[in-house]
Amino acid sequence: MNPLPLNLLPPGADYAAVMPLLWAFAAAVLVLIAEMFWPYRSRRGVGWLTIAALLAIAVLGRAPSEAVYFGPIALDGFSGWCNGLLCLVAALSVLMSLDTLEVNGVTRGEYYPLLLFAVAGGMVMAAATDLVVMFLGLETMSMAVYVLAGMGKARRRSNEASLKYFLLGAFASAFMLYGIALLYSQAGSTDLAAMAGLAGEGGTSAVTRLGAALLLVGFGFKIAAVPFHLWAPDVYEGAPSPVTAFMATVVKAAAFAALLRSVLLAMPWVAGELQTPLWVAAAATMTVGNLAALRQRSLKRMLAFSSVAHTGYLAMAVVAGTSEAAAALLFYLAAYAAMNLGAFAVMMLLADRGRPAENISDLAGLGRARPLAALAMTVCMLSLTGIPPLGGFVAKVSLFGAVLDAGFYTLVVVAVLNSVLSAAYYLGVIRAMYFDDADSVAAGGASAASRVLPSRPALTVSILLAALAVVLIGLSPSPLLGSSLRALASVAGF
Amino acid sequence: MVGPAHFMALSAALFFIGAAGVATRRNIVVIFMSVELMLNAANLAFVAVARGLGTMEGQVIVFFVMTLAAAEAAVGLAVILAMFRNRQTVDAGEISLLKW
Amino acid sequence: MVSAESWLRWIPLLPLLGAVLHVAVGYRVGRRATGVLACSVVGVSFLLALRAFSALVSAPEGAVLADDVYRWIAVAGFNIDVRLVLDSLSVVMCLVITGVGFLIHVYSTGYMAHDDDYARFFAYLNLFTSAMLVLVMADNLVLMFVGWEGVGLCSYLLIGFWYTDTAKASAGKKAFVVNRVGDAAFVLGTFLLFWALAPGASELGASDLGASSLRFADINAAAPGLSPGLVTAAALLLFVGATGKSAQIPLFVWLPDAMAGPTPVSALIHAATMVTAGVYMVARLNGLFEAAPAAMTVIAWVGAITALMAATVGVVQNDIKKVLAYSTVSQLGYMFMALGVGAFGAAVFHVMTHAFFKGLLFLGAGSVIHALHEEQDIREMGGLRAKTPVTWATFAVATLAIAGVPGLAGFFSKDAILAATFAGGHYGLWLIGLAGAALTAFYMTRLLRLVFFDSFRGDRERGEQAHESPRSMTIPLIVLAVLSVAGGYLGVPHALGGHDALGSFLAPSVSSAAHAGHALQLSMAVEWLLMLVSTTVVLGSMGFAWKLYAAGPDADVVVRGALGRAWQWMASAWRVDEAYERLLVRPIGRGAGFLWKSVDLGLIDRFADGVAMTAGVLAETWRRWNSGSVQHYALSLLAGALALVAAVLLGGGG
Amino acid sequence: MSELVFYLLAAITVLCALGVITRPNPVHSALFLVMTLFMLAVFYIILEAHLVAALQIIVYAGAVMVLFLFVITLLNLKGDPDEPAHPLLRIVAYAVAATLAAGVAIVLMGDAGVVPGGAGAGAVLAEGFGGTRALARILFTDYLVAFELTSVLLLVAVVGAVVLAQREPVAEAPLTETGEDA
Repeated sequence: MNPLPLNLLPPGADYAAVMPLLWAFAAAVLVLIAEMFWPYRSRRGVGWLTIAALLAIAVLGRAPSEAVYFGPIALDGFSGWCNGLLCLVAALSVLMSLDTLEVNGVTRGEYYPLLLFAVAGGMVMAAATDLVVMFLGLETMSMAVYVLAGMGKARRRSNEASLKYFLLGAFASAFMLYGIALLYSQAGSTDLAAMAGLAGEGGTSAVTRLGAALLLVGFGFKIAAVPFHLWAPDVYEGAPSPVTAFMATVVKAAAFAALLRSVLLAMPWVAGELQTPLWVAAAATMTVGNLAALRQRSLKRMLAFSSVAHTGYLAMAVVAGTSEAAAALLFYLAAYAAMNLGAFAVMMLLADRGRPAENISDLAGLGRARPLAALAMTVCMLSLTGIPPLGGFVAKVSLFGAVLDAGFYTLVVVAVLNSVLSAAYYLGVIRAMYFDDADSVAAGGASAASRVLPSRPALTVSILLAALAVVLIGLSPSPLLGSSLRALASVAGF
Repeated sequence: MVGPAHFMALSAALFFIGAAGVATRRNIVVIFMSVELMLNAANLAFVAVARGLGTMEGQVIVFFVMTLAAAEAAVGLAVILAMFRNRQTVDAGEISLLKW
Repeated sequence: MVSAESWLRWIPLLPLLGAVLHVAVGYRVGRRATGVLACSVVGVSFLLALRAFSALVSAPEGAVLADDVYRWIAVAGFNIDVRLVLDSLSVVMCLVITGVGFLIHVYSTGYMAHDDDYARFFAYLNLFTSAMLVLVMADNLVLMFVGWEGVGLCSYLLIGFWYTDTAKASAGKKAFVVNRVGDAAFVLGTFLLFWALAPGASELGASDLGASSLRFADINAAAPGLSPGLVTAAALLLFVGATGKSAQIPLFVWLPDAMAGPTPVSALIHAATMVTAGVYMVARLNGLFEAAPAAMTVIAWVGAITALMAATVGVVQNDIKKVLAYSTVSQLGYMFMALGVGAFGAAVFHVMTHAFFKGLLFLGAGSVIHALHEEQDIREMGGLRAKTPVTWATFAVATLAIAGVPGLAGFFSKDAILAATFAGGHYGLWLIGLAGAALTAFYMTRLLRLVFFDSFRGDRERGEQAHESPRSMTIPLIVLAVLSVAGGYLGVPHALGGHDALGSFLAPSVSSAAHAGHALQLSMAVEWLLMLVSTTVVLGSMGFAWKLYAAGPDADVVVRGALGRAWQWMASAWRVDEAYERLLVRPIGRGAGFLWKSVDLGLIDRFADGVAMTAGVLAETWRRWNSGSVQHYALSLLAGALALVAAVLLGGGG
Repeated sequence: MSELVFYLLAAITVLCALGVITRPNPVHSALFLVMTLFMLAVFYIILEAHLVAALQIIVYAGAVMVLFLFVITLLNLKGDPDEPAHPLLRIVAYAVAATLAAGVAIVLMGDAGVVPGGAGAGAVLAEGFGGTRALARILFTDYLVAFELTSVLLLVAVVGAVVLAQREPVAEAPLTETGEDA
């Protein structure tokens, strides 16, 4: 019996690889402690601390020129890029929640540390080169978000959202875990490096495909792909709005980042072996999302279904399986985060004192009452539709173009038709803001124009930042596109 | 002769029994128990594979899954509790404010 | 050949700047400043366009001014540049957009003077001008799409500018939905070209150009080398996009409804500029379309049939703006017919003259509506000649021009199209074109007579209050009237001793090498004969209408074939009229009524409703899927897992 | 191990699992779950996973299940029979799950050697396989990151559970939500 080795580090481990994660967890713990001692009245200070921490991690989480590893954690261009995206988007979502937590029923300060834990979990997902570590990162993030969704404790809708998300999330996680077990049985390891070798001569074994299928069930749930999407509208609607904004952007981005590294890059055979089901799922996801969104009166729920539809577009990159498509996916995630956060922020702006306003009709008259916010909302909606020259347009062009390049013409046609369809509800929002003023006042509705909206400076700033990002990404996409290409090129073995 | 494949098959049976439980039960506590059953089925698969391969990685993963299950139980039961405070029910059929 | 001119960017940027300023400070600076700002940015753009024009005129043939602003999208293998280009084709469009646009801006300062949302209106109008300029100055399809979507959006916003009731809301919606269908085709066509021109896509006859940039020059150059099926498919998809924006069969239905917007908008967007975007796009991509003869045939016939059908419909309309709307659809049909037979220069010539006289007609109609306090029914008008002399005179000039009376702009451009059609051997198309011309002359004469002549038939009080519009409105009318006469002399055909100055100026931009040879090879005598025929038909038609509508709107009853004493009396009074009546008017009146009812309202509306309803039912089904029950969701997830597992176990294995 | 013993134990396990999802009384379900977990511990011992078997009983069947029972009694769910779901839903769900189970089991059992060890005895085991020392060695070297990550996971769970389960210190009336229950 040998004694345990004194040096517990895995061979070739470089602490630099885990430093971003350590900073993130340290920040979460720090904010957790700070929150306990912070005077209740000035809780916003914790929020500012959180933003500062996120910005610092975004800087500290950048990748060195040469990829470094610490066991199953890689700090390469890809994880560095994702760190930046997750932290910046999360920082923006915190900025817009500073003024809006109370009105959305969130009274406890643990919101901030839990959000940081979720971001840290997402960073683990993007950096993990081992399925088990990726899974644990996913669970860390999910666990935090289950709680965040339920933080409007006094509100039954928030309770319900939390419960549904938790039950179905745990259900889907079990599928993912079982899939990992099956893949482990074939590869003899859960290391991603071993997964690429699963496609021997004569294709993959049935158990391998089964494992990949179950793994994709889990991912399908997290990214809200049809038919695993049903939770998303309910949870998005019920969760407090700042949390919904966080879920629709950061959580989605982290899930896609993990999907990229763990499936698209590590198991290139998946795109081939599961091509037909993935194709059908992508097409169904965008179609179902768009069709269901057409009928929504609640802005929040409409945005939830729109998020499902965008998952469908993004899933096309997984079908295509090329590095261009993957790079376009990363770019799309960034553009989508900006425009979606902007839309949620404007929705939160509508909240009265003590009452969130979440219906499309609540937007009536915003064009007159708050011209700049309405303009920002217009920019976001047009970008979501894919109208040039905004970020969403460039994202769609590069993504659709890459998918086309991979030879999936019919899928691109479906996607284009869906984009056309989606315009109907996105422009409905614009119409509500500019045209429905008179109607709504006549009907006795409380339009934005007639209500006194409290001033929310941080929220206003975040709206402008989001809209500005959408425009800038659209007008000058080259730096971001280039960086996403470099991020992918850096992943070892791709 | 009984080998790891038999245990894997058993784990599959347990896994989908749990899955059926999630889809059919209305008591959310029981739904949650069904999820626990599914996690345990996955654990059995990991242990069986570890036996078949002769390496212990699978057993280590089971250790993590148990931790996860404990964490999930803590959060899940808290979620149920928070829900119960406001609604006085654990019937999944009655929990549908959010729909369409 | 290509000279870099970095000031070109200011042509679209100035109106954009204007739009931004209106949004930012428009509500604070007052109406006068807003109006001056809105007009001056477009005016300066016009001056810049003039400068470009003079540079191009003095430069050797085929010169191009280009402004490389920056590289917009660069992903592996394909580059999209923001690059503005002015050649002889786009500079003509630019001059029309900024010139007519400037006049309409000036007119709007008077027309919209009492509107609450003055600044918002001018913000949209300036934004529109900017987008339209991007559309025509773009050097590649993607940048053109920026303008394409921009003008569509502004059109949508402006149609719905006066949202007061749900009926008007549906007009905006209709325009929007129909345009999106066209846009989808445009995008698909673009993607098809992108894929065909992408590096490495050599199968299916696609050519390898190194870098796919979707530049028009590259597309036109590469098109003959691509497989015919591919080119035809791309051309047809782009053409469907054009039918949406330019209101052709089958996507024309939105344009008449779009008249719900303010009248200057109808003049600028729905007559002079935006609706010609489709024509411009086809002319811009002449190399691609030339390489797809089948697509060209489709374009020619769609254009011709649209021209005829819309003209018949125009005969039975009673809303002054609707008559003009159908007339616009019909004139656009002529342009597409010209494109279809390869007469790109003639099409662009007609775009230009049409912008002058149709813009003038709409502005005149606006002036009439203004004078009569929002009355639009021509049966309630009449005798306005005395009350609004300037409007009357200019409107009359425009009517003569559009009808094709010799000496005015419309004559030359329409004649160029008909001659080209005949020269190409498309005698059927030529006949249809001629019939359309006759109808156009008919309904325009009817309009002119019912509005300005005889006695006022409407509400007496209204009639007495009728007054000429302010000078801000009449001066643009006069300028446009001058242009409606003079514009034609840019393209006087050789047969009449002219030099077809515009045609030869445009030639380097719109005729590909293959086509340059056989443009208009008609003998002088044949050309003279054709002109004589069309002139006779037009004048006859006008005279007939003039006489028929001496009876005022009651003549409509005759036209629609409702037999009555009036008809009997007319039939006996003018024997010639009777013959026309039996052979032409009644069938056409009926046909027009039939078309108007069954095609526009019945069939297409029902089709649209059907699509909307199907989508609605589907949407409802998907929505219901979200029953709210955790168990249903879990079951759905389980079923999805089953589907996925079945797919990999049964379907996979490969 | 003889097939007879395996199939007997497996049958008992499956029956217990079915008990979890079919018994109307949640307390019965919980007890059946405990039974299932015990049976799994037995299988772990058969599969030479001794430490895991011990943890299964101590952590799982012990701690986690006590938490479950605690909540059931706290919410006073005892004797509160679960109204069964819609029969059609149940039939469909059972059918789908059974199909999936059968399909996966057939694939796992079917091709020889698909699962390592297959129907054979499995690999030759090193000394100390399944013991604490061997497990700890992997846990603290190769899986160090994962191990640390679980600590974070537990921290998040603790914070989350406190946030959700703790009564608010200041009793506040539930905020009114427009449209609730509408």
